[in-house]
Amino acid sequence: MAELSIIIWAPLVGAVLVLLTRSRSSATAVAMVASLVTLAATVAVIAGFDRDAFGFQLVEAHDWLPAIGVQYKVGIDGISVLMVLLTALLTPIVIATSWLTINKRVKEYMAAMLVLETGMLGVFLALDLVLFYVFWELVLIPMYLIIGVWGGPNRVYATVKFFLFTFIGSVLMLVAILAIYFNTQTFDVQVLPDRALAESLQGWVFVAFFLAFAIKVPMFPFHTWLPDAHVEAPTGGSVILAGVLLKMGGYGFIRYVLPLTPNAVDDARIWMMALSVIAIIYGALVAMMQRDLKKLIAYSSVSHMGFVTLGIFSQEQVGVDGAIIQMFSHGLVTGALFLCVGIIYERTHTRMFSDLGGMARTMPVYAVVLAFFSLASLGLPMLSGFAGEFMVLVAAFGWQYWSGVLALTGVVLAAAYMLWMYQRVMLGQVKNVAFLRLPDMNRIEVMALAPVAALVVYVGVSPGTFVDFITNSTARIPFIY
Amino acid sequence: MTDQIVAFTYLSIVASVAGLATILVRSPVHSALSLVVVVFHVAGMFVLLGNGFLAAVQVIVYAGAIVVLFLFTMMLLDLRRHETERTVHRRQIWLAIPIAVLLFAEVAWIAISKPETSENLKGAFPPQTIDELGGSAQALATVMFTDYLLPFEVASVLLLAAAIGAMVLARNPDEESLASPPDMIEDAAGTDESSEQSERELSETPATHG
Amino acid sequence: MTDFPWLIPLFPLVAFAINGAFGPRYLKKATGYIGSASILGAFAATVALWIGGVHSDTPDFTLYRWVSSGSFNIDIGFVLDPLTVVMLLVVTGVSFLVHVYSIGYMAHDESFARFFTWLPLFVFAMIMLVLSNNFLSLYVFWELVGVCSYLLIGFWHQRKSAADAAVKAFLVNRIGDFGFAIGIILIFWNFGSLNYSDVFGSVSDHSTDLMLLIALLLFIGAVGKSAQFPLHIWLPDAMEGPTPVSALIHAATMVTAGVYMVARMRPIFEVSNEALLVVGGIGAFTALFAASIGLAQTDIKRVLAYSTVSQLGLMFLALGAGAYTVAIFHLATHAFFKALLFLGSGSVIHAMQNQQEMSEYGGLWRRMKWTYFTFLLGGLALSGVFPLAGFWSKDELLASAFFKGVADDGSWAFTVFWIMGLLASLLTAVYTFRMIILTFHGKPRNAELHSHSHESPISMVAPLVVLAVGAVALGGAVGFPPEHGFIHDYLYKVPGVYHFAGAGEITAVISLAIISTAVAAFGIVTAYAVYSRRQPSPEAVAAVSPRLYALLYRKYYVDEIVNYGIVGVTKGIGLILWAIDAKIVDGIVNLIGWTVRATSSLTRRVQTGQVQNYLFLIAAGAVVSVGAFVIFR
Amino acid sequence: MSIPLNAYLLVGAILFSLGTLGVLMRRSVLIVFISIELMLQGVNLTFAAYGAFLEDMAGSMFVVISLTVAAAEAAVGLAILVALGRRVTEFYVDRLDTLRW
Repeated sequence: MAELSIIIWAPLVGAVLVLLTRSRSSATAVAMVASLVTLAATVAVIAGFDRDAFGFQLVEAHDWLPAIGVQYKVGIDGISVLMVLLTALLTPIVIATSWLTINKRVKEYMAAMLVLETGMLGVFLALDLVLFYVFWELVLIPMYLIIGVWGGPNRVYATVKFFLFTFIGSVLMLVAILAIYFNTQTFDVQVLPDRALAESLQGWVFVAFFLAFAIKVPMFPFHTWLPDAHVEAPTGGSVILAGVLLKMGGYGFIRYVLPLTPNAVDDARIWMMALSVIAIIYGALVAMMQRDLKKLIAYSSVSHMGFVTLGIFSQEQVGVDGAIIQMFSHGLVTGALFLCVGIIYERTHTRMFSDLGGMARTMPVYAVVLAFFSLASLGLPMLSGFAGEFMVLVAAFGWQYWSGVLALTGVVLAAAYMLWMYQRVMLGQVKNVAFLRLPDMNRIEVMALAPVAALVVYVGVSPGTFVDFITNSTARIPFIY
Repeated sequence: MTDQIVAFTYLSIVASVAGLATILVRSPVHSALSLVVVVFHVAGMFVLLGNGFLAAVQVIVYAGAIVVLFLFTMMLLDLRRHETERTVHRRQIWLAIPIAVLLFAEVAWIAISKPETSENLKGAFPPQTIDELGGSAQALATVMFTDYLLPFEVASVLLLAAAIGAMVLARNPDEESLASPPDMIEDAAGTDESSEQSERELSETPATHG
Repeated sequence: MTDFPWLIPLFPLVAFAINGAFGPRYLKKATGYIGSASILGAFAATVALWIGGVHSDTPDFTLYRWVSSGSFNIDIGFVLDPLTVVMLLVVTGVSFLVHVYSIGYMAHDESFARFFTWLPLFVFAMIMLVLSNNFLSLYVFWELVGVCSYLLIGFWHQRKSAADAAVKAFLVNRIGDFGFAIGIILIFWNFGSLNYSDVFGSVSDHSTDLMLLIALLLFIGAVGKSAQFPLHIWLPDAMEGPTPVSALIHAATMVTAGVYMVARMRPIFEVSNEALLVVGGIGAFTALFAASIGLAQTDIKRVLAYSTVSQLGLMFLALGAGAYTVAIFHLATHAFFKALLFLGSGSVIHAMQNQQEMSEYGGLWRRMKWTYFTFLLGGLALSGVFPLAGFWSKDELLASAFFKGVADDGSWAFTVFWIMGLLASLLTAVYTFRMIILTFHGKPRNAELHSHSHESPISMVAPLVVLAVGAVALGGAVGFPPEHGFIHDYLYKVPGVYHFAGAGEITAVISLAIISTAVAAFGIVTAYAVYSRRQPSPEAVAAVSPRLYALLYRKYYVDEIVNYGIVGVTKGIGLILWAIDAKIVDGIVNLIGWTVRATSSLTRRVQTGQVQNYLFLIAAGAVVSVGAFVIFR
Repeated sequence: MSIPLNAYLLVGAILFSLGTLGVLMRRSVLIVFISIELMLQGVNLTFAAYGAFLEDMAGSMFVVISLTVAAAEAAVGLAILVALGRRVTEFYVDRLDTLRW
């Protein structure tokens, strides 16, 4: 019965064990085992997941701070199942590829990564506001270390900025959580939707939650930490940051903001849609002009996550489903893209377009892989990027056609900057003679990316199988028209 | 009754003038002495208030101990060169005077406006009970060792700590080795070893000599 | 066969998988044969489907449920009706011939396997596009086809021009798909479903201007894909790809997807006359516009590219005139003879060591007899000379435009379009024979290259001959009695494919046929007059009217406008936004950081180390508190 | 007890303010110490006055305690002064500002 707890705490146990190991290889090995155990548990849970069930499944509740009614309560439902799978899948991949890239202080790196996984899984599975908040903060520390210790030259600025940005948001969220508690006398997510909050209070709670999650997503004005964090983060850090951490914001909106403050969401909808559309176009245009490969992908994440928030606030079930699928697919695709960038960076130690060029000749296998993920990122049909984006566009059209039209320009711009990036990096003549003879992708990298590619195709070819997981849960979200 | 009034006015005027003198006079010694005058006259007021014991204590402790301590310190430190330099911050005055005047004005305002001495605040020691008990000393004693026992004990501990502190602080480092500048913590540690050595040496030397 | 149509797309998909997985390392040359065999299989399956008899009310074949989320339920399925069969026949037929041809053409290319991985993938996507029975899967394979063209145009990715052309092609297609996607979503919100059958069924109960809006949006998609006027800029650059790619994708199949889509969406377009007017107008204008540019091109493949754009314009003209069967008929014939011309030019380029400039050619007919004869037949068919395929389809096409113009329902514009169509076919004849003369006739201008030229191997010539036979026979066999040929009756069975009645008067039809033949003949004569007798070098021709020639050669400066206009502006905006992002949005964040540090350094200054300052502050505090007590007591 | 409480409080206020003035104005450390003692005198007087008028021994009790505090403070202060004396020759308050950030 305690599968979810196993999923959450297995990585932490792994982290402790990793700290006991001596050599670099044993640390990685233990870390791999821990993350694979978590993945196995997750797959088991998903296999047993009952798609038609309405409420939460596998719920475990134990008293934690009975005085104020705080429980250790975890449960899984359609909204969180894909996110848990994404986390459990990406972590072993990151640990495997980090074996190639990280060579100083490997033990601590692996431990930080596993603690990070525990935090993320906790966020997605927590059914108690305080527990959610604890895990939300827990995630910050390892990420801060990963960027701060193993990062690039300007890492301290980036990691402090990342930490402060997210922390300020989450502090506001704590205030909102307390406000909710004082009005409904409970932190339990299952019970909360029935105790409607007063209209005026909803407004404030919405603003607080919005700030916390908008910074994490990141939505338009709060996104400046993302490019810095990505550029300075090590490859593994970037993959997890883009792959899962950004989704916590979107997940937070769907899990807490939509059900708890429906009226406020309905009032603020025009602004949310506007911000999302701005994010889409702004992210795409700025991404086009980047000179650093990682910054380009970071800004593309801002653009893709703009679709997610567009879907979430479109007040259509197809929009929310599309948003979740888009989050899942963006996690896979952008995670893989950052791995690809890492692969280039390990070999050439540069990410600047001015140096790179004509790599297709030197690394043919890599050329195909990067092409595959770039096409998935620009939303090519039959690949996962398209399914989520199309559902979100349908929803956006349903409400305000202009939002759909503008979002679509985002899709066109996505094609522009992605292909232009691919062309500058891979096609044409080799600019730098040093890069003529580079080792192509080795076995570990291929094996790491293979499952992600398979999932991307599977989601693209038949998104229905994944949407079935979600529809019954998102159907319960009370949309106010 | 009138002699009380005369005494009070005399005491208050002299105390104020002496107070003024303590802060205005150039050399610290004179200032200390004028403080003594203030102490005496305040003691006089205590007597007027019917609190003889307090007056005595005040005189003994303050004039006798504290001011004497001051004078000793002044002796220790050769303050000859003090006279030449100016004694007052020029900038500081423009801040100090208004603050002092303002403070005085506020407190005076409170003093003038009828202070609360209504009945219900009255304590349990009207003048006649003090006389029954045999004077202010006895009254103070009854209160001190019953209700205020804890503050009394705390005060004694405080004095003990201050005494030890003063001794440690003011000890002259020359007696020990001057190898490294005396640092409080090392110094403390240092003393234990050196004291043991000195004991051992003391104990051994007679043996060798003997 | 109607119960397992998925066999047709399965063949190329399997070929793609095998070639993709094992191609580069193990199979190498074998990939060519696997690819060709799979397309042959698909062709055979299509013929079986055709023989099996497919009529307009064969039920759709649903494959699987794509997604169902709330009110948004989409299934992927196939529609099986004559229009699909005809398109499939054309697609698989021409693809097979191109595959065989490519084995020879790409023989010495070191990424031979990669070529034969992407080509079957393209054919799979095209087949699925034609087969799909709802707008979403149409859009899905519409974009997948675009990606395949991106991969194949940019096949020689070392060449920067090829890489640029590939990106340009994909982006322009995506701009077209932008309108297409909006149209699809509008359809979904107004009709509740995306299946053709549901949508076409309930077209009548929607306002005509909604249908006009949807029709125009869908047409934008078609314009993007079939390289019509505003979005035609990518096709000439697409010639950077290998010639078989140009032949297959940029002549016969992919570019015709737009024509197929408009034909398939006939119920939507038919409702509003304005939509038909726009389709016809854009078609006619593009025909004339592209034909004029074709005159001035020196690269043999660019001439053919503009010829394709022009012929597609004519097809859209026919669609605008409501003659769907004629448009599809012309599409079929055009696929054959244009593929023939492209493969022929490929054979010439192959012989001339990849030299594509006609100024280096000349007098090749002696060295490459087979290529010359097949190329000549293709040219005659393209110009619309009597017995060949081009004549039948183009003549009917212009006739339909004429009758639509003459018809009383006030669409006089089509008469103007008819004239533009006529002019276009005149120019077609001129540039076709200019090309033939410059390439094959006269004296060889580059002796050294000429000496090396030789006839292409059998694997390249054989498809040419087959295509030549198609170019000659197909027209008469399939479309002989205008309006009552085999293809018209076959297509006519497609539900409600409009068969315009105006063609009753045989005399009018015959007179129109005579006019178009005269036009073709006149074109060929002028080409001879100008080019063959006096053998003028392109510079001499340019001297006649330098500005006009420069205008045509520079393709009306459309490329430059687009490059500086749209691309330049977008990059400019991008830079501005990036500056804003770095300076303002990030600036504010850093500003907050700076202000915190500034205020803290201020407060630090209070700690001066002067005891008296602190005492003063204490005293001031005391004064304030006592004052407060006094005031508020 | 003909003298009203206000008078005593007034004298206490005078002494206290003079002390404050001294502390803030004078540069010599010793004078500052002595001014502090003066302030304490003012406070003691006020305590005693209230003690007498409210007929509660708490007043004088406080005086005793403030006395001990004053003594302790003077002792430690002067000890520091002596220790300081070894290193610094002149005792001007504004010169002794090393205890800074």
